Amino acid sequence: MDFERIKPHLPWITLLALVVIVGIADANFLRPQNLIAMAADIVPLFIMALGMTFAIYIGGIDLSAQSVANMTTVVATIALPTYGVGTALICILAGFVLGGLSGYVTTKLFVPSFISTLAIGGIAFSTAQWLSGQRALFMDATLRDNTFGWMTGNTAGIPHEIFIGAFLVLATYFLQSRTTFGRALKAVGAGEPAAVASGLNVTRIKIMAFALSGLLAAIAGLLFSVKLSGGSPTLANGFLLPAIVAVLVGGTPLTGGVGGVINTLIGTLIVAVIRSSMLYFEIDATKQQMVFGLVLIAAIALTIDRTKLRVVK
Amino acid sequence: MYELRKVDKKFPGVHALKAIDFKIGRGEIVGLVGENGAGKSTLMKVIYGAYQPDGGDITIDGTKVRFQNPRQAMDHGIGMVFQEQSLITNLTVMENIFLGFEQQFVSFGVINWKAMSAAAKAQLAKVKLDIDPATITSSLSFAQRQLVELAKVLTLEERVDGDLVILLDEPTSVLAREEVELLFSLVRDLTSRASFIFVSHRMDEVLELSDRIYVMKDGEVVDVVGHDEADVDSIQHKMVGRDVDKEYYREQKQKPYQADAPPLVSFENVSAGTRYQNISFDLHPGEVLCLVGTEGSGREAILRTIFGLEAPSEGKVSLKGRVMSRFTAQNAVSLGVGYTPRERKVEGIVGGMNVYENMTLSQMRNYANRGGVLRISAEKDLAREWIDRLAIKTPDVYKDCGGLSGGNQQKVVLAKWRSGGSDIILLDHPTRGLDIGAKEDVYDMVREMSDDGVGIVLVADTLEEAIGLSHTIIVLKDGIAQKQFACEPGNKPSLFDLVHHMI
Amino acid sequence: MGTVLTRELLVKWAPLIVLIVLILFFAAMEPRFFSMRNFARIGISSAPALMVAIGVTFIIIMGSIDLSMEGTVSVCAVIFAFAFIAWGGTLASVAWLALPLALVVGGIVGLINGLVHVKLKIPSFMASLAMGFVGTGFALLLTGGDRIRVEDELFRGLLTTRWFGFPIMCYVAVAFLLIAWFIQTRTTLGRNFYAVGGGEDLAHASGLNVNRVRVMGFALAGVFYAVGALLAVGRIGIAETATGSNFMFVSITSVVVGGTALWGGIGGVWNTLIGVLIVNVINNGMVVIGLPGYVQDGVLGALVIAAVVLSTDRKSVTFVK
Amino acid sequence: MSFIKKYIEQETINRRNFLLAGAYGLGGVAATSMFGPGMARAALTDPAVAWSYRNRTNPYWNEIVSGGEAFVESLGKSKDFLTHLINEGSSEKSLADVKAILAKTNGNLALAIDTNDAPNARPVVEAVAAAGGFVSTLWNKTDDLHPWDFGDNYVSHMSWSDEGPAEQTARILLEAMGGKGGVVHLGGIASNNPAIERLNGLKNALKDYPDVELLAAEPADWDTQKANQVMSAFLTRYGDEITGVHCANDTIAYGVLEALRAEGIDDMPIVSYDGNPQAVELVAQGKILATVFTNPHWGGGITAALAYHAAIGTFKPSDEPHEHREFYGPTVFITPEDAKEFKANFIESVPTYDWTDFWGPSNGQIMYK
Repeated sequence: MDFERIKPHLPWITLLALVVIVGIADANFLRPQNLIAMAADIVPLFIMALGMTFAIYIGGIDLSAQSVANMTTVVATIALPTYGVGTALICILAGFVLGGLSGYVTTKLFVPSFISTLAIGGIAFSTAQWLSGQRALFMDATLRDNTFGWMTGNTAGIPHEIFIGAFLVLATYFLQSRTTFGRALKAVGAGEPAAVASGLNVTRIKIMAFALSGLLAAIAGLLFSVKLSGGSPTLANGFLLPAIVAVLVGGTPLTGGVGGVINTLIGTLIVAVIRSSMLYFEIDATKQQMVFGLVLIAAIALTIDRTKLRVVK
Repeated sequence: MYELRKVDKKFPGVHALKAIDFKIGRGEIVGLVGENGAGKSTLMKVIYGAYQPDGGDITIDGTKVRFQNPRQAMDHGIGMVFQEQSLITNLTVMENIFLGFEQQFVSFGVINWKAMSAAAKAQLAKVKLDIDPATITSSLSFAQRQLVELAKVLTLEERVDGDLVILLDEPTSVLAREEVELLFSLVRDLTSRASFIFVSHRMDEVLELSDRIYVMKDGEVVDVVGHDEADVDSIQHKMVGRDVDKEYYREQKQKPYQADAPPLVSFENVSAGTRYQNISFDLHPGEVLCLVGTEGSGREAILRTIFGLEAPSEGKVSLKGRVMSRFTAQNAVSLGVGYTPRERKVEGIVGGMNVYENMTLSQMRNYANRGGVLRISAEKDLAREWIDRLAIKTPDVYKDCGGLSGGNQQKVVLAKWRSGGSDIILLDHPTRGLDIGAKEDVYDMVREMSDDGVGIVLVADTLEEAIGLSHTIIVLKDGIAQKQFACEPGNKPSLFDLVHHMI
Repeated sequence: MGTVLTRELLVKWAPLIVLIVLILFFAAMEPRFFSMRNFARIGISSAPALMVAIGVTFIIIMGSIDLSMEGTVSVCAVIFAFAFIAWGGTLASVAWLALPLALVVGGIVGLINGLVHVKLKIPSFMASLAMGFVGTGFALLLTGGDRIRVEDELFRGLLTTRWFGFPIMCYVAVAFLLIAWFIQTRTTLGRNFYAVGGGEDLAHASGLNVNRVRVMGFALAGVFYAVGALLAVGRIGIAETATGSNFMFVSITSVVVGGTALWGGIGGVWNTLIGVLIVNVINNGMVVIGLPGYVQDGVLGALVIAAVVLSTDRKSVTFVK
Repeated sequence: MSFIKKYIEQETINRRNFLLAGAYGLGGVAATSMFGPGMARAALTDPAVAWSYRNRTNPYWNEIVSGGEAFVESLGKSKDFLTHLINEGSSEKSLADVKAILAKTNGNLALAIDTNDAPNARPVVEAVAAAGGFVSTLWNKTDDLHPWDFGDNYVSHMSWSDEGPAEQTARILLEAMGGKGGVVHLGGIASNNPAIERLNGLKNALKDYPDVELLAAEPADWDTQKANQVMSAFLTRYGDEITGVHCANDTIAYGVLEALRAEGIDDMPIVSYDGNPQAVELVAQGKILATVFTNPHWGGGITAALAYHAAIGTFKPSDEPHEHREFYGPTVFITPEDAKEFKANFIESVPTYDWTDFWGPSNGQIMYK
């Protein structure tokens, strides 16, 4: 068997192998309801990872995603009584603007995205604290159900989060593979100078990529806020590193132009499986983090396609 | 003294070197020529230790050797001066010279900068370069850097007992003519200490410098010619395996341009800081306008201004009668400007994207509906059409352009602009690094575009190329236009005419 | 030529100018900011951060990145504390050997980090991120979540004994800064970091063993993380799994604010000193002038962007990722 | 007055009843399995027991978990029987872990949990109830979420009203300051409920001390290092104006003490909260004037015990009054006078608790404002 030919398929082979391994350890894991529930629960994280994919796809990173999501949970909770469904629009817009701001600072002011997004994240976090009055807020349950109940409901045993996640992955996949914007993103990621020399508006494309990342982070925050029926400036804490890990494990390396949203889907599922495998293998509490790190190294070592990395930095 | 016997190298699907015999004597300068893909670079990599041969022997003075990496080759006196600028620009000159061999200046873990500086000075003296070894490399000119690279390789002299073999890979590509002369005289002087293997696409230079010339084709050495019996035509014939058109630059196909038509590009007293001053010209449909000058004479800056990458500080630039106020590449592209950059792999094509994606990159709007959704089948049709038209060698439209040969990459870039309807084409060293066959294809395309009424601004690889191809030549020196030549077929200026104004 | 030089000079000294402006600004807002005792406080909070930031500076000069410092610092702190207490619990006994032990541990963790990155060919961002999890996890495994108190008066002298108004830990930090400077300018390894950052493939072609330089770089960074861990323990008197937390983003921000470019080859340890001081002056100054807690993250973010913008030579950068 | 004494007495009495209560517990199980069809429907046999909490790096949570482990050991099982779900401060992971363990155990689960952020409590409880498991929560939940709205499956919620105790420690502090001067407060993560309540406690106490000025209140995120830096900056800003420090918890107090130590200040009145062993030691040495012991060991154990016993049917939650479903945990003041005694009784030897005395040490029903 030609190893070169398998390489592009390694991410999902890894995923499948993990599922099988955990399934052998405990058949309960393989029950459809369990797998569906697991998939539904990972959706907010997945949406943030989707956004992160765009930032990483052009060779940057978005460290503001978590703070943007945090802010969105607060905004959503505050705006819900006044604006109803319009809340969603406000949240998405807020995310889009903050992401765009990161993009602007990165491309126009030449601040590396690692720093610019971290800084913009600080601004988002301050905004969240200010808006929330520095306390956890909660949504009125009936109001939430009337307005956003469709987000968290069930149809034929399938939680609606899965539909939302599926819709977004299809939409972003379409955007990535079938639109001029997606093509331009790939060009910018794989060869920015050539994209400039082809007359593409590279600055705008990069700003849009960050804006999209912010927008999806805001959707993640909104969904999470609805799911938890409340908001707080720290509610989405703990999203950031798993989201980055999900993108990377899926096979979108930080060098840009390689990978994409489908990779992130697989990567997120790998993260979800690794996480729940801790339970199924009954890993001791004090060992979990170390095991997670080790499995992560193994998974990344397996999934990244090194042929497309010129220099391993 | 250095010899390859029946050296073989295979890659998956390619037999890159077929039983190569190669020999170089003490103090000899050996030329190595061949089309791209003939196996020159593989052979060089075998020689300097980057590749290990699959079969055959390498001997030095009759002793068999085997190099695992370039470092081991260096220890045997084999050094490489690279084609691309291979100095690390954020380091000082002396650090570059002794990179990887600093240990000689280290005592108790501390680098003795004074000693290194003195040693670097001695190396620089060998190449007659008088600069402070503590200079940061980025502040040197290209020619100076080339000499520093040579000086760096010459450190082998002190390090290695025995003879040196130095590979020069396209050392002249960034040099102006007088710098080339300097380099050549230096190399001739140095034959007392080292043998040289000289690789270049510039046939005249190879003929001028080499004692013997190895001609390669399809992974084989097809001939070895001595200096005296060598002539360009026969060598080219052997390289290509067919007759090279006597009318190399397609002069016979040159037709007058439409001088009465409104100009496509018009410069009126345009200046851009210190890069160029007070430049005026008109580019007409069908005209090939060549900017001639040394590196840094302002040629590239003018191209960049037309393409919108650099705003001028003074003067009026018009494209198709429209006076430009905002200088962006998007603007230029939408007005029909196409740019074929010198750095083909970096700026020309996007490695990692396939043929049709590259071809439509500048004109995605034409292959998408108003919502920005691409019509991919139409893109593929376009790509197939142009693959046929320009005879691009690619298995299919899905091939990653990064994996195409240089000539085919160039064709993809040209197809990108031509298919998008660009009628102002900027060609920056369009034949750089291409083999003869691919060069001729490019020349044909230039004529074809010219016939179609496309205006072309050319910065040529060689002066011959500039003379052969152009209708008009503007000679630049230090950012100022020195003289303009009209070049009707049969009445072209001579090399001397141009050089006279360049320097 | 004159104008070009001024601009280059300005960019080169921009971080220092930013630092001075910040100090003057905070001093104008609250005169008490400008006092010896407060500078000592800033020094105390900067010292461990400086050590960690210097470690990662070497990595960033190579054009790589290291996100493992939180784990490494925790592991070093915890192992140091265990050894220190087990061997006698005071510097006056053989327990002082725990100090070099911690440095060795840091070096080993860094070495493993580098080997994972180089041998498995995993980009440093991912390799070191995962190694950070492993490090923190390992520290947790060792402590089981407990805190270890290091009460030795002699060791705590790092904090409590002062010379000329500054506690010893500041002098220790300066000493290691000088060592780092020495490594950067006077040793082969230090110079090779710049070579790798300036052009890895070129350096490789020149016969430089790039992989070895990388691995050594990560090991060296690990040693400096260990020094940072020791100072952090000295400051609080506690070693725990959380000793390393919050070092990651702060240290990398400091390095960049100081003017070391994330794409490698430019900058150095003095830049990092300035960067660390800028970040700590901002953090201290915001509290001192009484800025409400909830706006501090945002203000820090805005100031960091401003500082990086000022110290970036935009003419030499074509694009930034 | 000694809070400790009272508390210990209470505990000792309870321990005397231990055997009796244990027998009742066993009898209860037997009774349900044999006779009680109504209860048997809700009851589980040998459910898994899990504790979901923030992290292992904080002494407070270690205490909580040690209680959980003590509880499972009291069932005659090994410590490993308790499953640890660690959320690392992520509500998302917290919820995902709960879902995963529900799937693994088919809902045969007794869960004790702090949901990390208040809004996360609702989805957790809903998930557990839907799977037929039993859950008891600690600390975080929103005010509109009540155990009695979920029948038996949401067994109980325990929290602490920190405002009162924090006010009391504040009074101790303000007295020590002589009723004048300036006080600074270093708080927890600003949006955390306990952080808000503990600051409110200080503010309430200050009303009676008009001569004391609250100079500043900054969040220190429950973090020693951050507290250290914030305190340093306070010292610059206020210098000698600071005559007392009110800390939101012990880990913050450690950072404050070290910041003061760096300045050579060792007589600053400080109060804190949580009653960690190290803090108790510091109280005994007089370096901290008072801290509040919330007995996390007992809290961790009893929360698990409530979920477990409801699950196996020892008691039927819906038959219990509201004050047994939502109640305040115990708070014990530790001052230098009784620190030694406290240490001997609670730290050097962890008391053996009766894990079926669910509500004995509790502090009344939770009141909402």
